[in-house]
Amino acid sequence: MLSPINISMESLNLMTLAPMLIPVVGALLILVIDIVKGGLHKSLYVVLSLLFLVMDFVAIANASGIFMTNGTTLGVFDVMLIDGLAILAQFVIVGASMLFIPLAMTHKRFHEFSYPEFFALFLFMIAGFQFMVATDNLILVFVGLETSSLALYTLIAMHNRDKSFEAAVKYFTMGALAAGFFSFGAMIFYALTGSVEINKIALVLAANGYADIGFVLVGVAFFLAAFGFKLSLIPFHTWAPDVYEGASASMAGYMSIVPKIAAFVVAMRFFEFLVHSGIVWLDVVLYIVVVVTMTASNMWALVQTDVKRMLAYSSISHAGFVMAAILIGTTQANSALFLYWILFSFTNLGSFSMLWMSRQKHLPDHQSSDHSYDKFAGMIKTAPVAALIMGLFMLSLAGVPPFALFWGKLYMISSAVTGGYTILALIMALNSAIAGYYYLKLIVYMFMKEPVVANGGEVYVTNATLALKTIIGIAAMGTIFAFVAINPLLEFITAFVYNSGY
Amino acid sequence: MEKYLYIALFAPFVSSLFSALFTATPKKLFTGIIASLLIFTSLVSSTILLIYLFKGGEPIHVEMMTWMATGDLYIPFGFLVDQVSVTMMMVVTLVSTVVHVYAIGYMDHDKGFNRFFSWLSAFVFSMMILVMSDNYAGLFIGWEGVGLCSWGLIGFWFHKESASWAANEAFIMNRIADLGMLIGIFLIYWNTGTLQYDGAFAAFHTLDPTTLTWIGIFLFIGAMGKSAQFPLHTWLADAMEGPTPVSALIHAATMVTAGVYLVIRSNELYSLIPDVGLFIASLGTFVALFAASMALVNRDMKRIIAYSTLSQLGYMFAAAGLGAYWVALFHLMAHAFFKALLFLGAGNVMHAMHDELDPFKMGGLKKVMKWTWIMMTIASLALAGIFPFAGFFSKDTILEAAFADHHYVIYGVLLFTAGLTAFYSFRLVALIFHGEERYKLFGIHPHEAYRFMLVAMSPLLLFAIIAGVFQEPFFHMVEELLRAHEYHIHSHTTLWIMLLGTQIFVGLAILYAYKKYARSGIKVPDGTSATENSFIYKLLINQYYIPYFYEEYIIRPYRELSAVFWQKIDIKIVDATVDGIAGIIYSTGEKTRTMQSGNLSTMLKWMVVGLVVLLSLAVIFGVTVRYSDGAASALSGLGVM
Amino acid sequence: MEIGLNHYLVLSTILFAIGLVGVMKRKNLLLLFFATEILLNAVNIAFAAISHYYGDLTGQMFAFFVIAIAASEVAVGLGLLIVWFKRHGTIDLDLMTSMKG
Amino acid sequence: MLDHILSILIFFPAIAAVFGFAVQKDSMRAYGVAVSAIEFALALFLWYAFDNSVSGMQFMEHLPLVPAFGINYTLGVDGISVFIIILAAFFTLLGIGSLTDTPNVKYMIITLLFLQMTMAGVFAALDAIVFYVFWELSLVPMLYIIGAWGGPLRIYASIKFFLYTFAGSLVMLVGMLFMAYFYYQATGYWSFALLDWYRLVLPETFQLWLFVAFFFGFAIKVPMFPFHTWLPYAHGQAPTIGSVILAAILLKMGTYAFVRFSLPLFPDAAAYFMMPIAILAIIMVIYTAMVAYAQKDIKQVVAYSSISHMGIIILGTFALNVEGISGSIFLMLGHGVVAGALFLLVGVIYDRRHTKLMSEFGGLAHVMPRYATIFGIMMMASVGLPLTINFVGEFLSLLGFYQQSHILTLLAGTGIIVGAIYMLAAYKKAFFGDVTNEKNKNLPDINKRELFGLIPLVIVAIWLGVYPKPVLGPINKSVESIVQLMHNKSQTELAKSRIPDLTKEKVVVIKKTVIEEEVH
Repeated sequence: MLSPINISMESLNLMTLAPMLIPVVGALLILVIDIVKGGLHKSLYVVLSLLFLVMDFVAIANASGIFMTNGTTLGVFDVMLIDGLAILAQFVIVGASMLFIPLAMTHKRFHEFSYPEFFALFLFMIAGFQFMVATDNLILVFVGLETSSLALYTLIAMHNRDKSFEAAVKYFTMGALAAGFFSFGAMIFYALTGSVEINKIALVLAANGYADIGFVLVGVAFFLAAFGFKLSLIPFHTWAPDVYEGASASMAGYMSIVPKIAAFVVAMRFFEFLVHSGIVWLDVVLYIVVVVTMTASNMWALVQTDVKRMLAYSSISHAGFVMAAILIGTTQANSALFLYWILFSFTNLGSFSMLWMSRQKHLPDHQSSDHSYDKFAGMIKTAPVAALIMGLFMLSLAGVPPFALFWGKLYMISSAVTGGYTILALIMALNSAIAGYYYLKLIVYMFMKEPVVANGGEVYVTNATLALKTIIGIAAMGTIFAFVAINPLLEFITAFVYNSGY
Repeated sequence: MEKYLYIALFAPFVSSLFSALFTATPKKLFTGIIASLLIFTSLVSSTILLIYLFKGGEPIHVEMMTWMATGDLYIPFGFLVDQVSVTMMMVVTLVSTVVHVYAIGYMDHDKGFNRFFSWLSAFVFSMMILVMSDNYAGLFIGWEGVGLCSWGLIGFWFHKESASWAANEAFIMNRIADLGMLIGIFLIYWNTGTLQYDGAFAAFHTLDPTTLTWIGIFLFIGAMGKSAQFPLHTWLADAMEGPTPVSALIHAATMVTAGVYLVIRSNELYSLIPDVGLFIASLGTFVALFAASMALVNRDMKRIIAYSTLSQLGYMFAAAGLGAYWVALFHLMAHAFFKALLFLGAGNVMHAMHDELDPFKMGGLKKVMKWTWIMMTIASLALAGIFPFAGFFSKDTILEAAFADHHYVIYGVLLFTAGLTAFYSFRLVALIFHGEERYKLFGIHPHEAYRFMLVAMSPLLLFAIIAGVFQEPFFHMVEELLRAHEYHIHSHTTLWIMLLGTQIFVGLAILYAYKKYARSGIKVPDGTSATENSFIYKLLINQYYIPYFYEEYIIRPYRELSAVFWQKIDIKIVDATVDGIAGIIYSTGEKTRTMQSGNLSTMLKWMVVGLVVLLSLAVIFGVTVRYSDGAASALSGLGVM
Repeated sequence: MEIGLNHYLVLSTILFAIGLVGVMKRKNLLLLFFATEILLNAVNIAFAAISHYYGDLTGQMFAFFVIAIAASEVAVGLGLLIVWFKRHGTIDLDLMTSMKG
Repeated sequence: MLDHILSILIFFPAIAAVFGFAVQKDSMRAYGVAVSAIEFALALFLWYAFDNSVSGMQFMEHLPLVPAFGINYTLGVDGISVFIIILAAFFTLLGIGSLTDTPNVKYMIITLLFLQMTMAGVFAALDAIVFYVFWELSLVPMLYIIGAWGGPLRIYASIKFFLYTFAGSLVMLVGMLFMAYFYYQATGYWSFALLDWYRLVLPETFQLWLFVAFFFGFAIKVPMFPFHTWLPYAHGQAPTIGSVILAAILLKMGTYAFVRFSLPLFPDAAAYFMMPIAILAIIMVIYTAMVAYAQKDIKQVVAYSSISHMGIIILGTFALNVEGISGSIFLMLGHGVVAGALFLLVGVIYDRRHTKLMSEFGGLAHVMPRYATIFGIMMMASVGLPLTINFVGEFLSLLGFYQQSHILTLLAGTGIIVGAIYMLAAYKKAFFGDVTNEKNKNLPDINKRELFGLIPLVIVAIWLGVYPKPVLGPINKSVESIVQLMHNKSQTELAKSRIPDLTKEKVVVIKKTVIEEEVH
C-alpha cells in the first residue's frame, strides 16, 4: 500500500526552475509562431530571443538576490541546486548569449538564421546549459549536457556548408563517445556510493576513507575524459579546431565560451572535493593535462594560417589556463576562473564577431580560407577603426595590460602563486608570452603589411549592420575599460564563490 | 687678485668660443688677432699673479661653484693659484701667446684658420683648468680637455689618413692612462673622503704605505700617458702629424708636461713613498736614454724634436722621482721655452721647404733663413745644456740631484744621454742649415718666415737664453711649497769637475755632430749604406719595433677579436640561442600538428587513448597505493602539492 | 553458479570495451553510431544491476534517461548522416578530412 | 592642478592622441608639436613645483582601482623619477618637432603621443600593477613604430623586441604577485603599493628568488648581456624617431626599475648578487664595446654603445652606495640625451643617403661641417669627456662601485678606453679623410628642422655636464633615503657591510682600504 505522495509546493521551490523555464517557453513560442505563420523575417526571432534572454537574465538576477539573503537554495526534490556557482555561471551563459544573438542580424543573408528553428534550438540549448550548472545531480547534469549538445550539433550543421556538416558529424560522434564516458563514470560512482548526487558521493567516499581508491580513480578517469572533451583538454581536444573552423565565426565564438563555462562549473563541483581530499594522482594528472593543454595548443596555434583556426587553438589554450583553477582549488582560484571567463567572453566574442563581420558570401580566388591571415594584410590602411578594434582584441587575448584579459590572467596567476603552485605560475606566464606571438602575427598582418589584393576595406565590414557594430562596440568597451569593472566584479564573484563553499 | 685669476682662466675660453663662431666661414684674420690678444690678456693676468706671489703674497684659493655633490662626495670648481701653479700658468700662457701669434702667419693659407684658433684657445683653457684646479677631479677635467684638444689639433688636417689615425691613437693612448688616473682618484676618495688637494694631502699622512703606493702608482700611470712615458710613448711621435704650432705648444711645452706637473703637484704623496719615486726616476731615466737613442737616426725633423721632448720629459721625471720637485718644475719651464722655440723654428723650415721634413733633403739653409738658424742653434744649445743657456741650469741641477742622492746609475745614464742629446740636436742643425744646399735637387725655393712670426718667437729666444738667471729666485719662491732643498755636492772640487766634465762631454758631442753632418757630400740615404743595414740602425729607425709590436699584437688581435665577438659569439651563439628557443617551439608545433589529421577515426582513437592512459595511470596508482605507502610520498615529493 | 552483481558489471565493462573498439575501428558512420549505442547500453545494464543491488531506484531512472538521450542522439545523428550522404554519396569516415592541421 | 599634475602629464597626451584622429593629415605635425610642447611645459612646471628639499614622494595621487586585490592607482615622483619624466616629455617634443618626412605621419604622431603616456606612467607609478600596466603598454606603440616604419627586417625586429620583453616581464609579474602575496601573509591585506612593500622585510631566500624573477623583466629591458640581442635588431630596423625614444627613455625603464624595485625591496639579495651582476655589467661594457667596434653600420655602433653604457649604469646601481646610485641615475639621463642625439644624428645622414654603412661615407666633415661638429660634440659626450653630461654619471657610477671592488672597477673602467676606440674609429671612417664617394659631394648640411632637435640636446649635454647640481641634488636626496632604507632593511652581514649606513656621523673616517682586502 503506497502512502499518497504528500509534497508541499513550498518545498518544491519551483522558483528555482524559473530561469530555465523562460528560454524553454520562448523556444516553444517561436515554434508556435512559425507554425501559425511561416516565412517571417529573422529580426522578429532575434528580438524575441533577446527578449526572453533578458527575462532570463532578470530571473537569474532575482535568484542572485535570494542567494545573497538566504544562501544556497535547493528545489524540486533537491535536484536543483541554486548556489553562487550556478548563478554566476548562468549570468555568463545568458549574458554571452545576449551578446551572441544579435549577430544573426548580418548584412548578407546566411542560411541558418532564416530558420526559426535555429532560434528555438538556441533557446533550448541555453536551458540545457542552465540545467547543467544548477544541479549537483549527475542525471540532470547528463540530461542538460545532452540537451544542449544535441542542440549545438544541429546549430553548427545549420550553417549549411560542407565544412559545417563535417564539423557537426565530428563533434557529434565524439560527443556521443564522451556521453558514454560520462555515463560510465557516473555508473562507477553510483556503484561505489549508491548515489548520483555529487555532495552525497563526496560524503560517502569521505566516510569510508576512500577505501576503493582504485575504483574511484577509474571513475575520475572517465569523468576527466568526459569533461576533457567538453573543455577541449588535450588529448580530447581534437574536435575543437575542426568544429570552430566548420562553424560560422559567431557560433565558434559562442562555443568557445558558453559550453565551456557550463562544463567548468560541473568540473568544479565534481573535482573540488577530490582535489581537497588529497588524491595526489588527480593533482599530478590535472597538472600534466593543464600544462600540456596550455603549451601544446599554443604551439599549434603558432603554425596556423587561418585566423579562425588560430583562435580555436588559442581558445583551447585559454581553457587549459583556466583549468588550472580547478587544479589549484582555492576560493581565489575559483573566483579567478569566473573573472577570467567573464573577461574572456567579452574579448573572444568580440574577436570572433570581427571575423564574422568580415565573412564573405563567396570565397574569392586569392583566399585559401574564410579568414586567412592574408585577408587582413594592410587592414590599417583601408579600415583603420576595424583594424584598431581587432588589434585591441588581440592584445587583450595576449594579456597586455590594461585590457580585459590581463586582469583575468593576473588574478589567475596570483591564485597559482597563493596556492603554492610556483612552477605552474611560471609556466602560465611563459605560455602567455608564447601566445603573444600568434596574436601579434595578426597585428603584424593588419598594421605592418601591404594588402595582398587592393581592396577598399569593405571586405572587413561586409556583414556590418548596426546590431553587429553595437555588439562589437560593447565588447571593445568591455575590453578597454575592464579595469573599472574589475573591483565590483571581483567582490561579487568572490562573495558568491565563497558563500557556495568553494 | 681673484679678478686676475678669473681673467687668466677665462680669457682663453672666450677666445675659443669667439673663434668657434666662425668655424664654418672662410678665413677671418681678426679671429687670429683677437684670439692672440685674449691669450695675451691671460698672460698679463698670470704675470700679475706671479708678481703678487713672488712678492710673498698668499696663494689664492677660490671656489667658483659646486660641480658634483652626492653622498659624501663634494667636488667644486675650485681654483688655486700658488707658486707651483702660477709657474705653470706663466709657461702655458707665454708659450701659447707666442704660438698664437706665430700661427697667424703659419696657418695663413689654411682653410681651417678660424677652426684652428678655436681649438688652440680651447687647449689653453683646458690647460689652465688643469694647472689651476684645486682638486683632482678638476685636474682631470683639464686632463681630458687637453686630450680632446690634442685630438682635434693632431687631426686638424683630417683629410689625411695618417693625421686622423694619429689623432685617434693619441686620444686612445691617453685614455688608457686616464683610466689609471681615474682609479687613482677613486682610491684617494675612498681613502681620504675628499678630492681637494689640501684635504687629501693632510689625510695622506694617516694612510698606510700600501694604499699610498697604490695611489701613487695609479696616478703615475695617468702621468705616463699624458707625458708619453714608455710604454705609452708611441703616440707622441705620431702626433707630429698636427700643424707645427700645435707640436710646439702641446707636444713640447705644455700638455706633455702635465704628467710631470701631476707628480710635482702630488709631491706630498710621492715624498711619502720613495720606492715609487725611485721607480719613476728609473723609468724617467730609461725613457731619456731610450728616446734619445731613437732620435739619433730618425730622418723626420719633427720626430727628432719629438723624441728629444720625450727624452727631456724623462729627465723631468727622473728629477721628480728623486724628490727634486722644484728642479723638475724648473726644467719643465726652461724646456718649454727652448723646445717651443725649436719647434717653431722647425715650422719655419717646413714652411720654407714646402712641408718637407727630411733634413737630409735640406742643407745650407742658413743663408736664406738666417734668423731661424740663429734661433734654432741657440735653442739647441740650450737643449744640450751649454752654459749659459737655460738648459744648463736646469739639466745640470738634475744631474747634481741624482749624484747627490747617490743614484750613480741614474746619474751616469743621464749624463750619457746629455751627450746623445747634444749629438742629435746638432745633427739636425747641421743637416738643415749647414753643408751643401741639397734642397735644390728637389726644386724648392725656400724663404724666411714672416717678420712678425720671428718677432713673436723672440720672447722664447730671450727666455731660452736667460732663463737660468731665474733659478735662484724660482727656488726661493717654490721652496716652501715643494719642501725644496738646494742640491750641493759637498765637495766643491767634485762639483767643478762634474760641471766642466759635462760641458766638455757635451761640447765634444756637438763637435762630432758638426763634423759628421755639416760637411759636404752628405747624401740622401737610400737604404744601401752599411750603417743603414746594421742591426742597431734598423732597431732605432723602427723605434725598437714597438709600433710594429702594438699593431701586430694588440691592435690587430683586438680588431679580429671584435669581429669574432660580433659574428661568432653575438650572432652565432647569443642571438642564435634566443632564436633557437623560439625555433624549437615553432618547429615542435609544426611537427606535432599532424596529430590533428582531420580523420574522425583518428580523433576518436585519441580520445580512447587518452582514456586508456588515464585508466592505466589510475590502476597503477591504485595498485601502488594499496601495496606501498612509499610511492605516495614519492609522488607528493614531485612538488605537486 | 549464482549470477551476482559482479557478473553484470563485468558484462557491462566487456560490452563497453567492445563499444570502444567499435568506435575506433569502424569506418562506416552508421556502424560507428551503433558502436556508441553499445557504449550507452552497456552502461544501462550496469545501472540496472546496481540499482537492483542497492534497492534504489535512482539507477533505473538514470538508465531511462540514458535510453531517452540515446534515442534523441540517434535522431540527430541520423539526420546529419542523411544530409551528408545526400551531398557526398558516401558515409565513409576517411573521406571526411577537409579540415586538419 | 598640482594635486593631479602627474595624472595630467600621463593622460593629456593620450587624450590628445585620440583627438588627433580628427586632425587633418597636413596639420598633424603642428598639432603634434603643440601637444608635446604643452606636455613638456607641464613637465617643466612639475620641476618648478618640485620641492628639492624633500627626499620622499611628491605629488602623490591615490585612487582605488581594485581595492579588493590591493591594486590602487597610486602615483608620485621623487628626485629619481622626476627628471626621467621631464626627459621623456623633452624627447617627445624634440622627436615630433624634428620628425622628417614620413609616410602616414599622422599615425606616427598619434603613436608617439601614446608612447609618451606610457613613459610618463611608468616613471610616475607607485603601484606595482600600474607600473606593470604602463610598462607593458609601452611595448605596443614601439612595436608599431618599428614594425610599420622600419627597415626591411622590421617585422622580425619588432616581434623579437615585443616577445622578448614581454616574456621577461611576465616572469617579473609572477614575482610581483609573490611579493603581494607575502605582503598579504604578513599583514592580511593585499597590496601592490610600492611604499607598502618598502616596509616589508623578507627572509633572504625569498629575496633571492624574487630578485631573480624581477631581474628577468628588468635585465631584458635594459638590456643586459646575454639578453641584449633584440636591441641591435630593434635599433637597426627602427626609424630614427623610434631609435631615439627607445634609447633615450625606454631602456631606462629597466635600470630605473632596478633602483625602484630590486634595491629597496631586496637589499640582501642585491648585496648577494652584486658581484655576478657586476660581472655581467662588465661583460656588457667591454664585450659590446668590442662588438660595436666590429660594426659596419653606424647605427649599430650607436646601438651597441647603448648596451655598453647601460653596463656602467648597472654597475653604478649595484654599487649600493649613494655615489654609485646617484651616478647611475644621472647617467640614465645623460645616456638618454646623448644616445638620443646620436640616433637623431644618424637619422640625418640616413635621410640624405638612405644608407647607414660607414664605408659609404668618409670625409663628411668637408661637406657637412656643422653636422660634423654636432656629431663630434655628442661623440665626445658619449665617450664621457668631463664637462659633458655623461662624465658626471660615469664618474660617479665607477667611483661608487670602487668602494665594492677594486679589480672589477678597473675592468669596467676599460670601458672608457674601448668606448673611445669604437666611437673614434666610427667618426674617423665617416667624417675624416677625403670625400671619395661621388654621392656625398653635394650633401646639404644640417637643416633647421634637424637643428631644432639637436641644439637643445647639445645645450643640455653641456649644461648638465658643467652644472649638474640642479638635477644631482634632488637625485642625491632621494637616493640617500633609499640607501638608508636598504641598510635598515638588510639582515645579512654581507648586505650590512656592502650597504653603507648614512646615519653614522659624517667624519672623514679612514676606511679600511679596499685594495688591501683584495690583495690579501
